[in-house]
Amino acid sequence: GSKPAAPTPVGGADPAAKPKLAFVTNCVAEFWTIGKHGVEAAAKQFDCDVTVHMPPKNTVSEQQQILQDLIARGTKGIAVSPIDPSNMTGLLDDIAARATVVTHDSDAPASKRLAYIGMDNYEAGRLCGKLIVEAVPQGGPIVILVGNLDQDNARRRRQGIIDELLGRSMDPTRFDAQDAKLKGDKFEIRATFTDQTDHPKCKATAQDALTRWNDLACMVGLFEYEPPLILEAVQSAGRLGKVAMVAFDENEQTLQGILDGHIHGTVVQNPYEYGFQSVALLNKLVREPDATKRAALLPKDGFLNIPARQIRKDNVRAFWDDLKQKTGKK
Amino acid sequence: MASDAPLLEVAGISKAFPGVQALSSVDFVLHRGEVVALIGENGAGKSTLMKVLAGVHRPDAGLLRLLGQAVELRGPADALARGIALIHQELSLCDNLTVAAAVYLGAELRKGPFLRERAMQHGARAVLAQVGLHVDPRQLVATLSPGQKQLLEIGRALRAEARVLIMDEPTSSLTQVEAERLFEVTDELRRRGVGIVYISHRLGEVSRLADRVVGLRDGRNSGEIPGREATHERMVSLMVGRTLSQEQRPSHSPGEVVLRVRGVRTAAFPEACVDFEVRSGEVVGIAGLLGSGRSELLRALFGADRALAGQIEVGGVPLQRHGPAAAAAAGLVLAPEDRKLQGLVLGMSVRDNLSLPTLHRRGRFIDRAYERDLCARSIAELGIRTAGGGQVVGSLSGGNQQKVVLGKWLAANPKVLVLDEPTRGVDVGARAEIYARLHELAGAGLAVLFVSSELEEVLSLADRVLVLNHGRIAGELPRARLSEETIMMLATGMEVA
Amino acid sequence: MKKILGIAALLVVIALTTTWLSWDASSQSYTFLSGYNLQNLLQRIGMFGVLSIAAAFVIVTGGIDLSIGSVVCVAGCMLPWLLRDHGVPPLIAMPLVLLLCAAIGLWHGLLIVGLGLQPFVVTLCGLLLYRGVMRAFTGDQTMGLGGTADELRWLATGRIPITESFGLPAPLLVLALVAVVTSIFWTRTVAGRHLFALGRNEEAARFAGVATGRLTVLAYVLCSLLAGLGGCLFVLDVNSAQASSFGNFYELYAIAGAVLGGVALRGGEGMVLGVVLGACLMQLLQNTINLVADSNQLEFAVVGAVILAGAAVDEGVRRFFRRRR
Amino acid sequence: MKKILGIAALLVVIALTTTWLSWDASSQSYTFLSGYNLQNLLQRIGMFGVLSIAAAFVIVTGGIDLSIGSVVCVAGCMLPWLLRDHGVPPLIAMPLVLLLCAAIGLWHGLLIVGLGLQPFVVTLCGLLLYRGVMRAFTGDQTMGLGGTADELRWLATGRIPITESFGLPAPLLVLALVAVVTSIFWTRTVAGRHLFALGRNEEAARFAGVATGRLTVLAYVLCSLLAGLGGCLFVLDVNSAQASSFGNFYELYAIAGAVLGGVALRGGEGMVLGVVLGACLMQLLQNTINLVADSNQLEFAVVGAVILAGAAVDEGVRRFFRRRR
Ligand SMILES: Nc1ncnc2c1ncn2[C@@H]1O[C@H](COP(=O)(O)OP(=O)(O)OP(=O)(O)O)[C@@H](O)[C@H]1O
Ligand SMILES: Nc1ncnc2c1ncn2[C@@H]1O[C@H](COP(=O)(O)OP(=O)(O)OP(=O)(O)O)[C@@H](O)[C@H]1O
Ligand SMILES: [Mg+2]
Ligand SMILES: [Mg+2]
Repeated sequence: GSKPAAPTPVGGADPAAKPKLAFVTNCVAEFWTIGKHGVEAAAKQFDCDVTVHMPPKNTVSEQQQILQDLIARGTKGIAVSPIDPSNMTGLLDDIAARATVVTHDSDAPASKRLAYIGMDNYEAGRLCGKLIVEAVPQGGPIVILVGNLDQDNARRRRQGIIDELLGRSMDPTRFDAQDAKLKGDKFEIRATFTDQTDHPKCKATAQDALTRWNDLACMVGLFEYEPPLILEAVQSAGRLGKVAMVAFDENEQTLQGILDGHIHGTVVQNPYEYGFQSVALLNKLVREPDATKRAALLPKDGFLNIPARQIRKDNVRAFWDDLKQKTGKK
Repeated sequence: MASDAPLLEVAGISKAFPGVQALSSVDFVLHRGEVVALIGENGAGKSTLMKVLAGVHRPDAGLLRLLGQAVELRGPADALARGIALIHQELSLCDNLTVAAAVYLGAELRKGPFLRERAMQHGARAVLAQVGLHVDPRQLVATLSPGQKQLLEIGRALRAEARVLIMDEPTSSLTQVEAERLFEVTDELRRRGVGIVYISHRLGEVSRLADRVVGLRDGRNSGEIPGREATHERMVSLMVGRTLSQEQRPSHSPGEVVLRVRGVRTAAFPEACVDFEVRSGEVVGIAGLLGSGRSELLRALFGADRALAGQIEVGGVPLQRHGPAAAAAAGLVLAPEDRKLQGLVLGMSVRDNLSLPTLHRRGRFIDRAYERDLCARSIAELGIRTAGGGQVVGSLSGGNQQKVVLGKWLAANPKVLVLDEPTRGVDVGARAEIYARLHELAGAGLAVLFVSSELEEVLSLADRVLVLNHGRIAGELPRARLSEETIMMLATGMEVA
Repeated sequence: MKKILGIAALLVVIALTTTWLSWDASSQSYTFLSGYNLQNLLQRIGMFGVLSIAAAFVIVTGGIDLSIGSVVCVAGCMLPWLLRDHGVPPLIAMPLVLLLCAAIGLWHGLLIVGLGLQPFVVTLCGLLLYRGVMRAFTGDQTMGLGGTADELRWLATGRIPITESFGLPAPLLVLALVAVVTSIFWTRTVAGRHLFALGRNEEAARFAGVATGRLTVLAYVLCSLLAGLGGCLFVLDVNSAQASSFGNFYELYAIAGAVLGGVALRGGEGMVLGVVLGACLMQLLQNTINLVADSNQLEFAVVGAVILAGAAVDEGVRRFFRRRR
Repeated sequence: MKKILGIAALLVVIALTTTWLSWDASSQSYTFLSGYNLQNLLQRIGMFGVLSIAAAFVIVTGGIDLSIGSVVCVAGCMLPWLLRDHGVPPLIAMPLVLLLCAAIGLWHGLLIVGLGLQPFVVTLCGLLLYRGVMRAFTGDQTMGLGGTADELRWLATGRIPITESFGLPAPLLVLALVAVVTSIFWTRTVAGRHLFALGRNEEAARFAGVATGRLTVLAYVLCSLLAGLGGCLFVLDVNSAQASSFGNFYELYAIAGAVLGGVALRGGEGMVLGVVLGACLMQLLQNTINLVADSNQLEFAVVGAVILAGAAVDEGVRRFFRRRR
C-alpha cells in the first residue's frame, strides 16, 4: 500500500528548465545496463538530465552516500532501487523531503516515496516456480543458485519459487533459512548456494552441486549471469537432458539456451521499462509546480506495474529481437 | 649474605644452538670495581656468554648469582632491572627515534604516563658528552654514522647506571680518540665500583684496561691471567692455545695506476674535493677521525651513494654508469662497513653469501660445484667457524660474519679492492691470515684501498696512507713517514713537517 | 610536518577544484559548499577517520590489520542483534559490542605475539573468518535497528547546530576525540614512544627493556576496538547491516587513508593529523565524483589514481626537502 | 622441505576427510573421487595456482601485489573485447592481452623502483584503478566471448583423456608448465638466486653488484603477466566477465595460497611446490564445503579458519624441527 503524494518542497521550479534527475540501482549488473538504455531513451524523449548510479559493492552505505550527494548537487528527482527497503525508510523519508523520490525494482512501501515502478519479486519467483513445474512435472530435487541472499529482491524471488514448489499460500513475508530442509510432495529444495557474484565461483558451485547429487531434477539461477554458467556445468557433466534448467533475467546465452532447448524458460523483468517509466514519471512530477495537480499524475495506488514475463522456446525469438532493438544491438 | 660476595658469578653455564655447542660449562666471576677482559677467537662463545648474563639467551644449564643470590633472568628487561647492562656487539638501535629518545629508551624520564622530553634532552646531552658524542639530542638516530651510533650505545649504557656493565667490542668502529675517552670513562666507573666486562680483539686495549683477562676457547674456559701480566703473547696463547709467528711484511713494487679519482665530492662534505690515485700492487690506507668522511668517500667511489661531482677511472676507463653493479663490472668492489645491513644477506647460508657477487660469471645457471669449492676454500683459508656451508650467516659470531664478508670479495678477483673496516671484530689469528692474503693479492697486482679506525692496522698493512679531515685529504704519508703521531696530527688538522 | 605537506596541498587543490566544478546555475551556488553537503562529508570523514586511526595503530608497530572491514561487519551485525532482537539497552549494548571487538583484537595480538604468526596471515584469516561467521550467524538476513536505538543513533547522525543550515556532525566529534587521545598517546606518553620504537626495530626495543609483546597486543586490541567503534557508527548511521557486504573493503580504505597520511608501512613512523587528512582525502574524492560526474563508474579509478598521485607527490616533497637539507 | 610438510599433511587430512564425508549411498560411491569432480577440482587448482605463483613472484622480493584481482579483471574484459567486438584472431588477441598485463607490471615496477613508492600503495591503487577503468571501458556491460574463440577455450576447459571418465584439465597443464619453469628459475638460475637475495636484504644484494632494480621490475612484470594469464583462463572458462566483480578478491586468495605454501612475506623464502600446495588447499576447501555442507554460508569462515590452522600447524612443525635439530 502507498500513501498519497506528500507535497514536495522542491516544486515551483521553472518548467522550461531541464530537470536534473537520477536513476540509482542496487548493484552493478548487465541487467542495469539495459535499464540505462531505457533511462537514456526517456531522457532524450522528455528532454531532461539524468545521471545513473550503480553502487559497485551493493551496500546500503554506498547507496546512502550516493543519495545524499545527489541531493547536495541539486538533483530534483530520484528513482532508486533500495537495497534494504525495510531499514532504509528513515533515509528515504529524509531524501523525499528534499527531492521527488520514487522507487523502482524493489519497493519501500513504508517510506514517503511517491510511487513504485516495477513488479513484485515474490510474484516473479512464483512465476519462475511455475516454469520449474512445467520443466519437471514429475518433481524431484532442485538446487537454487543466487548471487547474494541478503538482498531483498533475491530473497523474495527465492521465496516465491519455494512457496510455489511446495504448494504454499501467497505470503511474501515468509523466509526459509538457507540451510532449512525443504521438502514437499513432489519437490525437494536440496540447497541454495551463493557466490557473491563471482562468476568462476558460480560455475564451480554448479559443478560441485552436480557432483554431489546425481539425481538432480532441475537447477535454477536467480541472478542474470548464473544460468549460462549452470548450463556450461551441466553440459560438461554430460547431464544435458537429465537436469532441467530454469533461469531468471535475459542474458543472451540464457536466451540462446532456451532457443537450443537446453533451458526450459526464464522469467524476465523489464529493466528497460523500469528506466524509461521512472524517468517519465519523475519528469512529469518535477515539472509540475502545483502539488495537488502532482498527486493526480501518480499511478493508481502509487504502483506502476511492469509485470514480469515468462519466456519459453515459443516466444524467445520475438522477445530477443525486441530487446536487441531497444538496447541498440542489431 | 656476605657483602664480599662477588658482584656476579656464573658456574657451569652451557648453551647449545642447532649444530653448535656454543658454551660448555663455563665459569666466570666479576667483582665490584673490576674490569675483566674476555678474550677468545671468533666464535669462541664470548657474545653468547654475555647474552646469557644479560638475559637475552636462557642457558641450558648452569647457575647465575648476583651478589651471592641465585637468580634466573626472565629477559633483557629483567636483567636491566637488576642492574646488568649490555652493549651489544651489533648495533641495536631504533633509528626512527631521536638521540635523546634512544638514550632513554626503556627507562624514560616520566611524569605519570607522560614523557619529560626536556629533561631527557638535557640528560642525553650530558651523558653523551662524557663519551665525546656532540650531536643535537633532537636529531634522528638514522642520521648518525656507525661510529657515532656506537658512541650512542655506550652513552646509553652509561645512562643506565648499571652495577654490571658489559661491553662487547665497543670500540670496533671507533678511532683512537674516542677509544681513549672510553677508557677514561671506564676508569671512572671502576673507581665507582661498577663491575665491567670488556670484550675486544684489540689486544692493546685489553692490556691497557683489564684487571684480569679471562680466556674462552671453543666455548670452554681456557684460563685467566692478571692484567699486569697480560702480554700480547700470553693473551694469544690463551686464545688459540699456541703462539703465532709474526710474519715479515713483504714489500711490493707498485705498477700502473688502476684507480684514478678526480674531483669527487660527497653529500656530507659538499665543499671538499678529493683527488688521488692507487696503483696496482699498492695497499693504500685511509685514516681519519670519526665522521671525517672516510666511509662516505668509499661509498661514493663504489656508486652506492650518488657522488655530487667527479670522475672515477678504473684501469684507465672512466666509470660511465652509476651504481654498484656498474662499479663491480668494471672491477671495483667494496666490502662495506655495516655488515648487518650491507655486507651480508643474513638470512642466507654462508655458501650463498660467499658466491653472491661472483656467481653470475659462471653462466646463467647456478654452478654448484663452483659454489662448493669456493665455500670450502674460504672456510679453510679464513678460518670461518661454521657448522657447514649451509649454516645461516646470521647465526655466525660477529667476527666470523666479517670473514664471510671478506671472503666473498677476495673471491671476486677485482682490479681494485675497497675495504671499509675490513677486520672489524676479527680475532688476531685470522687477522694475520687476512693481512697475509691481502699482501699476496697485492703482490699479484691487485690494488687495495682500505679504511680502518685502528691505527695499528693502518700502520701494519698500508704502503701509503691518505689522511682525511672533514672530507678533504689533509695529507699523504708514504710508508717511510708512517707513525701514529703523523697520522693523528694530519687527522686533527695540524701540519706535518 | 613535512610528511603531511604533500597530502594537505593535494587536499586543498581537490577541495577547490570540486567547489569550482560544483557550481549550480539554477540555485546560483556552489553545491559542494552547501551546509547539507558539508555536514554529510564531515560525518563520513568522522566515521572513516576512526577506521584509519585504527589501521594506523597496528601499522606503526610494523604490522597490518586486514580484518578491519570484517570487524566493522561484526559490530554492525551484533549491535542491531543486541538492540533489536534482544532488547538490550543501548548503553549496555554498545559497550558489549566494543568489548567483543576488543576481544577479537586480543586474539589477533596473542596469535601474532604468542604463536609468532605473521600479522598479514592472521588478519587475512580474520577477514574471511569473522564475515563468514556473521553470515551464518545472521542467516544472511539484513540486520536493522528497527527504531530501538533512536537516542544512540545521535552518535552517528546527530548534528550540533552552528548556523541555520550547518551543524557539526557527531561522528566528527567522535573522531576529534579519538584523534586527540591517540595523538597524545603517540607523542607524549612512554607507551607511545615504546610503540614507535618497537615498530622500527623490535629486537632493539626488547633489548632496551621494552615490553614489546604486551604493547603489540595492545595495538591490535585498540585497532579492533576502534574498528568496532567505527562499525557501530556505520550501522547507527545507515540503520542496516548485511553480513555479506557490510564493511567490505573498508580495511583497504582505512589503510589507504593511513598510508596516504604518512604512516610508513615498515613501522615506527606516523602522525595522527596526517591520518585524519588521509581519511579526508578519501571521502572528499568520493563526494567529488558523486557531485560532478555523470555516473560513478570511474569512482574507483579516480580514487586509485589520486592516491597514487598523492603518494608520488608526497615522495617528491620528501626528496625535495632531503636535497635542500 | 620442512616448510611444506605441514601444509602437505593438512592437505592429505582434508582430502581424506572430504572423501569420507562425500559417500553417496544412492550411487554407492564417493562423489569426491568421481572423475567429473576431480577434473573440475584440478582445473580450478590450475587456474588459481597460476595466480598464487604470480603473487609469490613479488612476495619473494619482499613486495606485495594487491592488484592481481584487478589485472585478472583487465585480462578478463579485454580478451572478449578483442575477440568478440573486434574480431581479432585468438592467437593474436591473447598475446596482446598478456602484453598489456605485462605493461601494467612494468608500470608497477617502475613506480616502485624508480620513484621509490611502496609496493602496497602502488598496487592498492592499481586494485582500484584498473577495475575502475574497466568499468568505464566496458560501460558495466558483461563481456562475453560470444562463441568467437571456441578453440582458445580449450586452454581453460579442455581435457586430455586419461580414462573414460577422467581427463587431465588443460589449466592444470598450464600450471605445471608455469610451476616447472618458475621452479627452475628460482632454484637453478643466477637471476633466481639474486631475486631471493634481494628479497631478504636489498641493500646487501645491491652492494654485491646485483642489479636489484631491474630484477624487482622483472618480478612485477612476471607477476602481472601471470595474473593476466590467469585472467584469460578464467574468462575462457566462464565465457563472461563483469568488470565490477570479475576477479574481485582474487589477490587475497592468491596471496593466501602463496603464504600458506611457505612463502614468507618478509621476502627471500619460498618453494614453488609449496605455493602449488597452498593453492590446492584453498580450492579443495571450497570443493569440500560445496560437497558436504548444507549451505555455503560458512564457506569464508571455514577457509579463514583452515588457513589460520595451517599457518599455526606450520609454525608448530617449524618449531618442532628447530628444537630437534
Ligand atoms: N642464534 C644463533 N644460532 C645458531 N648459532 C649461534 C647463534 N648465536 C651464536 N651461535 C654460534 O655460537 C658460537 C659462539 O658465538 P659467539 O657469538 O658467542 O662468538 P664470539 O666469541 O662472540 O665471537 P666473535 O669474536 O666473532 O664475536 C658460534 O659458533 C656461533 O656460530
Ligand atoms: N645517513 C646519513 N645522514 C646524514 N649524515 C650522515 C649519514 N651518514 C653519515 N653522515 C655524516 O656524514 C659524515 C661522514 O660520515 P662517514 O660515515 O663517512 O664517517 P667515517 O669517517 O667513516 O666515520 P665512521 O667511523 O663513523 O663511519 C659524518 O659527519 C656523519 O654524521
Ligand atoms: Mg661476539
Ligand atoms: Mg666509517
